[in-house]
Amino acid sequence: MSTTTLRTQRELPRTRLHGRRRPGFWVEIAASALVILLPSFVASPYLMRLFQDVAIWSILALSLTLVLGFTGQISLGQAAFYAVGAYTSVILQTALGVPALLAWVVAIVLGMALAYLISVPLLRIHGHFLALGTLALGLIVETLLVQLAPITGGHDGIRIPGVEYLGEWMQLRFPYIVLGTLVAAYWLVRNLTQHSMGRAFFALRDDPAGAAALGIPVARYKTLVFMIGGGLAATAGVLYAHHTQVVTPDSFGFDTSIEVLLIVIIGGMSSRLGAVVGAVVIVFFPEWLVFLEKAENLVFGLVVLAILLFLPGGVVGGVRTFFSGLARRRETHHPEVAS
Amino acid sequence: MSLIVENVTKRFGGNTALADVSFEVEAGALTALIGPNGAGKTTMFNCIAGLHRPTEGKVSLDGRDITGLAPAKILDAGIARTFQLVRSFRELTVLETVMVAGHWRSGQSFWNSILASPGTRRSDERLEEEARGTLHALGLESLADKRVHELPYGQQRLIEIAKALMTGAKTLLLDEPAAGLHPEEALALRGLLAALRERGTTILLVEHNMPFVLSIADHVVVLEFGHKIADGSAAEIAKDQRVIDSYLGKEEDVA
Amino acid sequence: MSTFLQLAVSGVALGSIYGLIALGFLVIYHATGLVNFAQGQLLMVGAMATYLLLMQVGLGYPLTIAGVIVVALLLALLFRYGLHRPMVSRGAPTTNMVVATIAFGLVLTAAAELFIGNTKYGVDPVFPGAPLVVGSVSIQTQSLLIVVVAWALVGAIWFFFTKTLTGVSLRAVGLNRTAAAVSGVRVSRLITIAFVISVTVTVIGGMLVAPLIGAGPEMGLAIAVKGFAAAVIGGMSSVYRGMVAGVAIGLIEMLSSYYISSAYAPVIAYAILFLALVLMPARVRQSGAHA
Amino acid sequence: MNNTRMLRRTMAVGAVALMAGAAFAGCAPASSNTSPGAPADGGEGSSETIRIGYIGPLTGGSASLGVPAQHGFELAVEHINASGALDREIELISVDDEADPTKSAAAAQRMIDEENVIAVLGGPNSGPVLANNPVITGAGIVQLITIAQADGLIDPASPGYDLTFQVTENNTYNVGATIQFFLEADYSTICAVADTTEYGQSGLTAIQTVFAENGLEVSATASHEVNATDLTPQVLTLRDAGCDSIYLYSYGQDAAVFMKTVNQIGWDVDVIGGRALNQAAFLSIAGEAGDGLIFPSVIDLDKPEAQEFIEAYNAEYGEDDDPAHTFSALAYDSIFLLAAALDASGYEGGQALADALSETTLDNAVAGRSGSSLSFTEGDHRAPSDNFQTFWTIENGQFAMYRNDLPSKRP
Repeated sequence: MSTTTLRTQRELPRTRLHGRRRPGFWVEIAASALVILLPSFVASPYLMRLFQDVAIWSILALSLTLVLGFTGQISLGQAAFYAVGAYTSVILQTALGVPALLAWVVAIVLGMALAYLISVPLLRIHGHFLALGTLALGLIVETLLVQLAPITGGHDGIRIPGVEYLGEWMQLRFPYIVLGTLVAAYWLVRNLTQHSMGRAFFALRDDPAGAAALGIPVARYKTLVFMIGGGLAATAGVLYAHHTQVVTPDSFGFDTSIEVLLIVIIGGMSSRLGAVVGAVVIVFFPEWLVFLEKAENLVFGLVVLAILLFLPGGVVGGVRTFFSGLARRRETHHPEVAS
Repeated sequence: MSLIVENVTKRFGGNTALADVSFEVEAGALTALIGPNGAGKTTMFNCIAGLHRPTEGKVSLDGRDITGLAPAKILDAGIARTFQLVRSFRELTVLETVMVAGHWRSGQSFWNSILASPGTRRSDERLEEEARGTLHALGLESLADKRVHELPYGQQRLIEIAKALMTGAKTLLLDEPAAGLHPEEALALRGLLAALRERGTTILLVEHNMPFVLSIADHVVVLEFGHKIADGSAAEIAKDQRVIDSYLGKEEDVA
Repeated sequence: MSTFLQLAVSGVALGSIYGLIALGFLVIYHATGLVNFAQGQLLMVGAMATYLLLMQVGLGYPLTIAGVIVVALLLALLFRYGLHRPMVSRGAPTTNMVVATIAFGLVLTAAAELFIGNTKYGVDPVFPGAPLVVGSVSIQTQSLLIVVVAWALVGAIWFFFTKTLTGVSLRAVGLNRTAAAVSGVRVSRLITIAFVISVTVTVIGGMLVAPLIGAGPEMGLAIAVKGFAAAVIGGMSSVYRGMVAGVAIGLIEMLSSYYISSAYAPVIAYAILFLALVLMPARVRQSGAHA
Repeated sequence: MNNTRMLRRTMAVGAVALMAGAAFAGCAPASSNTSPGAPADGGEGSSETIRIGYIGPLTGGSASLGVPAQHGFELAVEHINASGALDREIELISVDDEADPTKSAAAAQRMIDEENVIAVLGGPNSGPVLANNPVITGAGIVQLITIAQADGLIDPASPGYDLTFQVTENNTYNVGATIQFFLEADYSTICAVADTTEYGQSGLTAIQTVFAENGLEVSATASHEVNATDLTPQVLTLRDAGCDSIYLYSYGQDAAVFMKTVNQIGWDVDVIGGRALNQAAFLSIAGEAGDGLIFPSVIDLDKPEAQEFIEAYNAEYGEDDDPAHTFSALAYDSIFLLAAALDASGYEGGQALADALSETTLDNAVAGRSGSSLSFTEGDHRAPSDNFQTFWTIENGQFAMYRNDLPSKRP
């Protein structure tokens, strides 16, 4: 630290980390292909169903990862957008006879539109208060799903038998659609957060004033991210409706918003992969902990607390720290490597 | 071609924080804004940086009125600022932190990021190259992969300056860059500022540390209780009796 | 008129419970900047502990009250030393702290379900007997007790924060932690005191409400949301204003479900919370943003 | 159809009920039969275990219904296995869905795929049942809905209709029986209050339909959230509407708060409740405020099967969340219905089992009034026969049977 003159740009070292395609890219491509093709080599319908559950939860969790993990907007009302996606798609198809694909697009656009409209007043509040505001939003939507029974079917919900509305061909291939959408959602979030945009998100999350001074349009990015988050949640809702073939209010309540939040915490709040890892844990956890019987919920809650305390980066963060720790140890063992 | 502050008054409720202050920051020169605590330095700084809108008066850069522009727009006008309290972007390395400062002019937009247009990757390569260049120029390249909050305070300050440089702005507003630095670090900072000035960067420095300012500034503006009490070259200010009184009085209070 | 008065009486009693939640919420918020999402579950623990000690063990009210307060103390210490302090010392960001309080609430619910049961249980009132009748308005003695205890607690806490050295220091901690530490205030101990006060007040709320609506593991959320709303509408400032706002919400809830629609009354309550948050002054919002 | 084989089958089904009954009581007047036409290809002589799945809430807020149901199933399985009436052992596999539709649907797939169950029993909440039904019936497996009352669960338009059966009386049946009290008393202003859960809302719909059919008008209704903190506005709304009778269709805890408020304001009004008043929470919270309330039940204390069941149940599980035994009794009978049909189908699942169920009648069911039966027919997958409903009341804070002589009609 004794610079008294500025060095010229010509002396630049030419090593680069960013921008160049890292080997990770090809791993991601391969993993994506594997996920899409999963239905071809998983024979067990049960396992396939769980994988679809994981995929739908993952998409929902990716929406929260983007909103919470990358831009620091705590949403306890993500189930509201999930509900808008599911119900819009189902109502358009069953009551108005809109073709499936068009209904899906409209549902997703509506989810985004709602998120956009909500984000305008919500931009005024941050942190804890944002959590309370989105909590209120989620509760309002949950109540309306029951009270607007002539439209939503109330607690009886609306049935949407797959073969009838998707056709047999598409119904049979629905698992591919679900997993394909997960891959698409992953790449969307990845692309959005991979390069400068992702760093800008972290900047505005950790220091909004500092980010604004660096020319980052904080409010605009927050709104756009919230909107994309709403769209992703609505996408998950669309898939859920066809996966379950019925929509009822119990699937879109406060518990669902909390469940997504737990997925994101378990996997790792600012990790794209974390959303998927968290969803795997949430879906398969009851399987693994079946021996606990009724103590399962308690143990699960304690595990989440332990993660918050000891692995604030979630499972993915923990694994990364472990490996970078290993790498560091290796460096100290071979000092000649570290120049 | 310079940053001009004309008759700026700022009132908060009934309190007048700045009363009719005017001065000019000459292009390519290092101007310092000094004064004891509560003199209105920070308010003045915020009025220029867009955090406060002056109650009266005008701020202009190269003839363009920039009064009350939002912080993000001030940068468009060509002014970058640093913060006194460094708040780290926890997830980012030093290199990435500096790259963030180039985001606004990188051409990467929300929608073309989602579509992963090839330009995004190229633009990122450019950003990295420039950020490495900036770190290198400040002699900080060895810190590239560290996290800002892991660094000692002095280095964090330098990274604030690296960020400001990386924005590409020609005018820098520095908020007390020397506060809390060891003498050795302050010396390095002085060298850096001198080098920047030589490169033609316009600098407005808000500083509390009188000797530091006098050792480096081309031009000094002194505020007290919201009024400008002196304005001149470093040498003139050093001899100004009002400035000396004001400073000595204040130092006693603090001690 | 008699209908209105009857609704008003219920609204004040109900609102006093919301006010107690707001009170518990604000005490921790002021000391640490933490918004505790486990308020509802703490209230639930108060109700369930009352059920367990009073109805199952058969201790009678004096011993039950003592027992419930011991539970509150243990819970407060667990919350503070088992969760809050470790997280603060690890530099956990706001989002993680919020989630931690939610997870703490989930653990409390799961524990109550596992160790006590998952239905709702009746709890005897403190003073059994017929409701008091004044003119055309009747009120249960328990509701009256709620109002009296809630306002007494607000008074006591107001006194504590403004008239006692500890309370004044505690406020100082909330205003500026560094300055408080520099001036020799033992910050950590004071924050613990804030946790104890907050948890105790909330748990007492649960004990008071149990005879009216029973005790069950899932009773907390609806009450807590309105308590949060009370704190926000009260400007996140004084405990006294939070209490007044709580009563206002109780009244609005009662009157809107009678005069507007009982089906949409919950939506109205949540919409009020939403609007209160969005419209609250920037000063309040900022103070909570990075606390 | 081979007559001899058919006869043997009839006897076998009868024997299931008889021997099982004997195993825990010894004196059950058992007669059960299948009508002619039951498929008669069988796998007799095999000693394989028959696996039956139960998907219901064993934790969470609905567990107070889901767990008693599980107890009822377990007790029935124990009795049938001990009796040796079936050639095979029955095994019950319970999975907790926490009343969550997503978990419920996944559990259904697991039942089919991993547990190889021959039939699945559904829990008390219609949301999860609606979600798991397409999975179960889509795989060609029979579903027996034991406790969930919504009318819409048995829907001829639904793709899984052929394989779906509802053991409990549905809302319309339940309300149709209860309406007699309103008809008899000749009230001038009938009102209703319900919570916003599926129970309350579907009940409210049934009330409005059935009352209109009977020429009665529901003058005012009020609703509230479940686990409400104060029901004063609801009570006052109905009082000020001049109601002289109220149909109270809320879950136990809220119904209790409602009654306490009615008592508090000193309002003298006739209240008749929905089935949720059978819940322990109602008794526990309402205390004396519940005295005199009338509500429908499925337990007839004059019926020996019911007495024996209650005795056996209390001996096994003691005081649980089902002191009125409504929910556990329906669960218990569900297993017997299944066992009889399994015997008839020769332990064949799928459509064969559904066909057998469509012709199964359980005359000696625990649930239902003396003389009634649980029976499915080809066109009707809802079990309770006419005159199934009984009515209970609360005396001195305890459940007591009120009347078991009122007629009730299958809708």
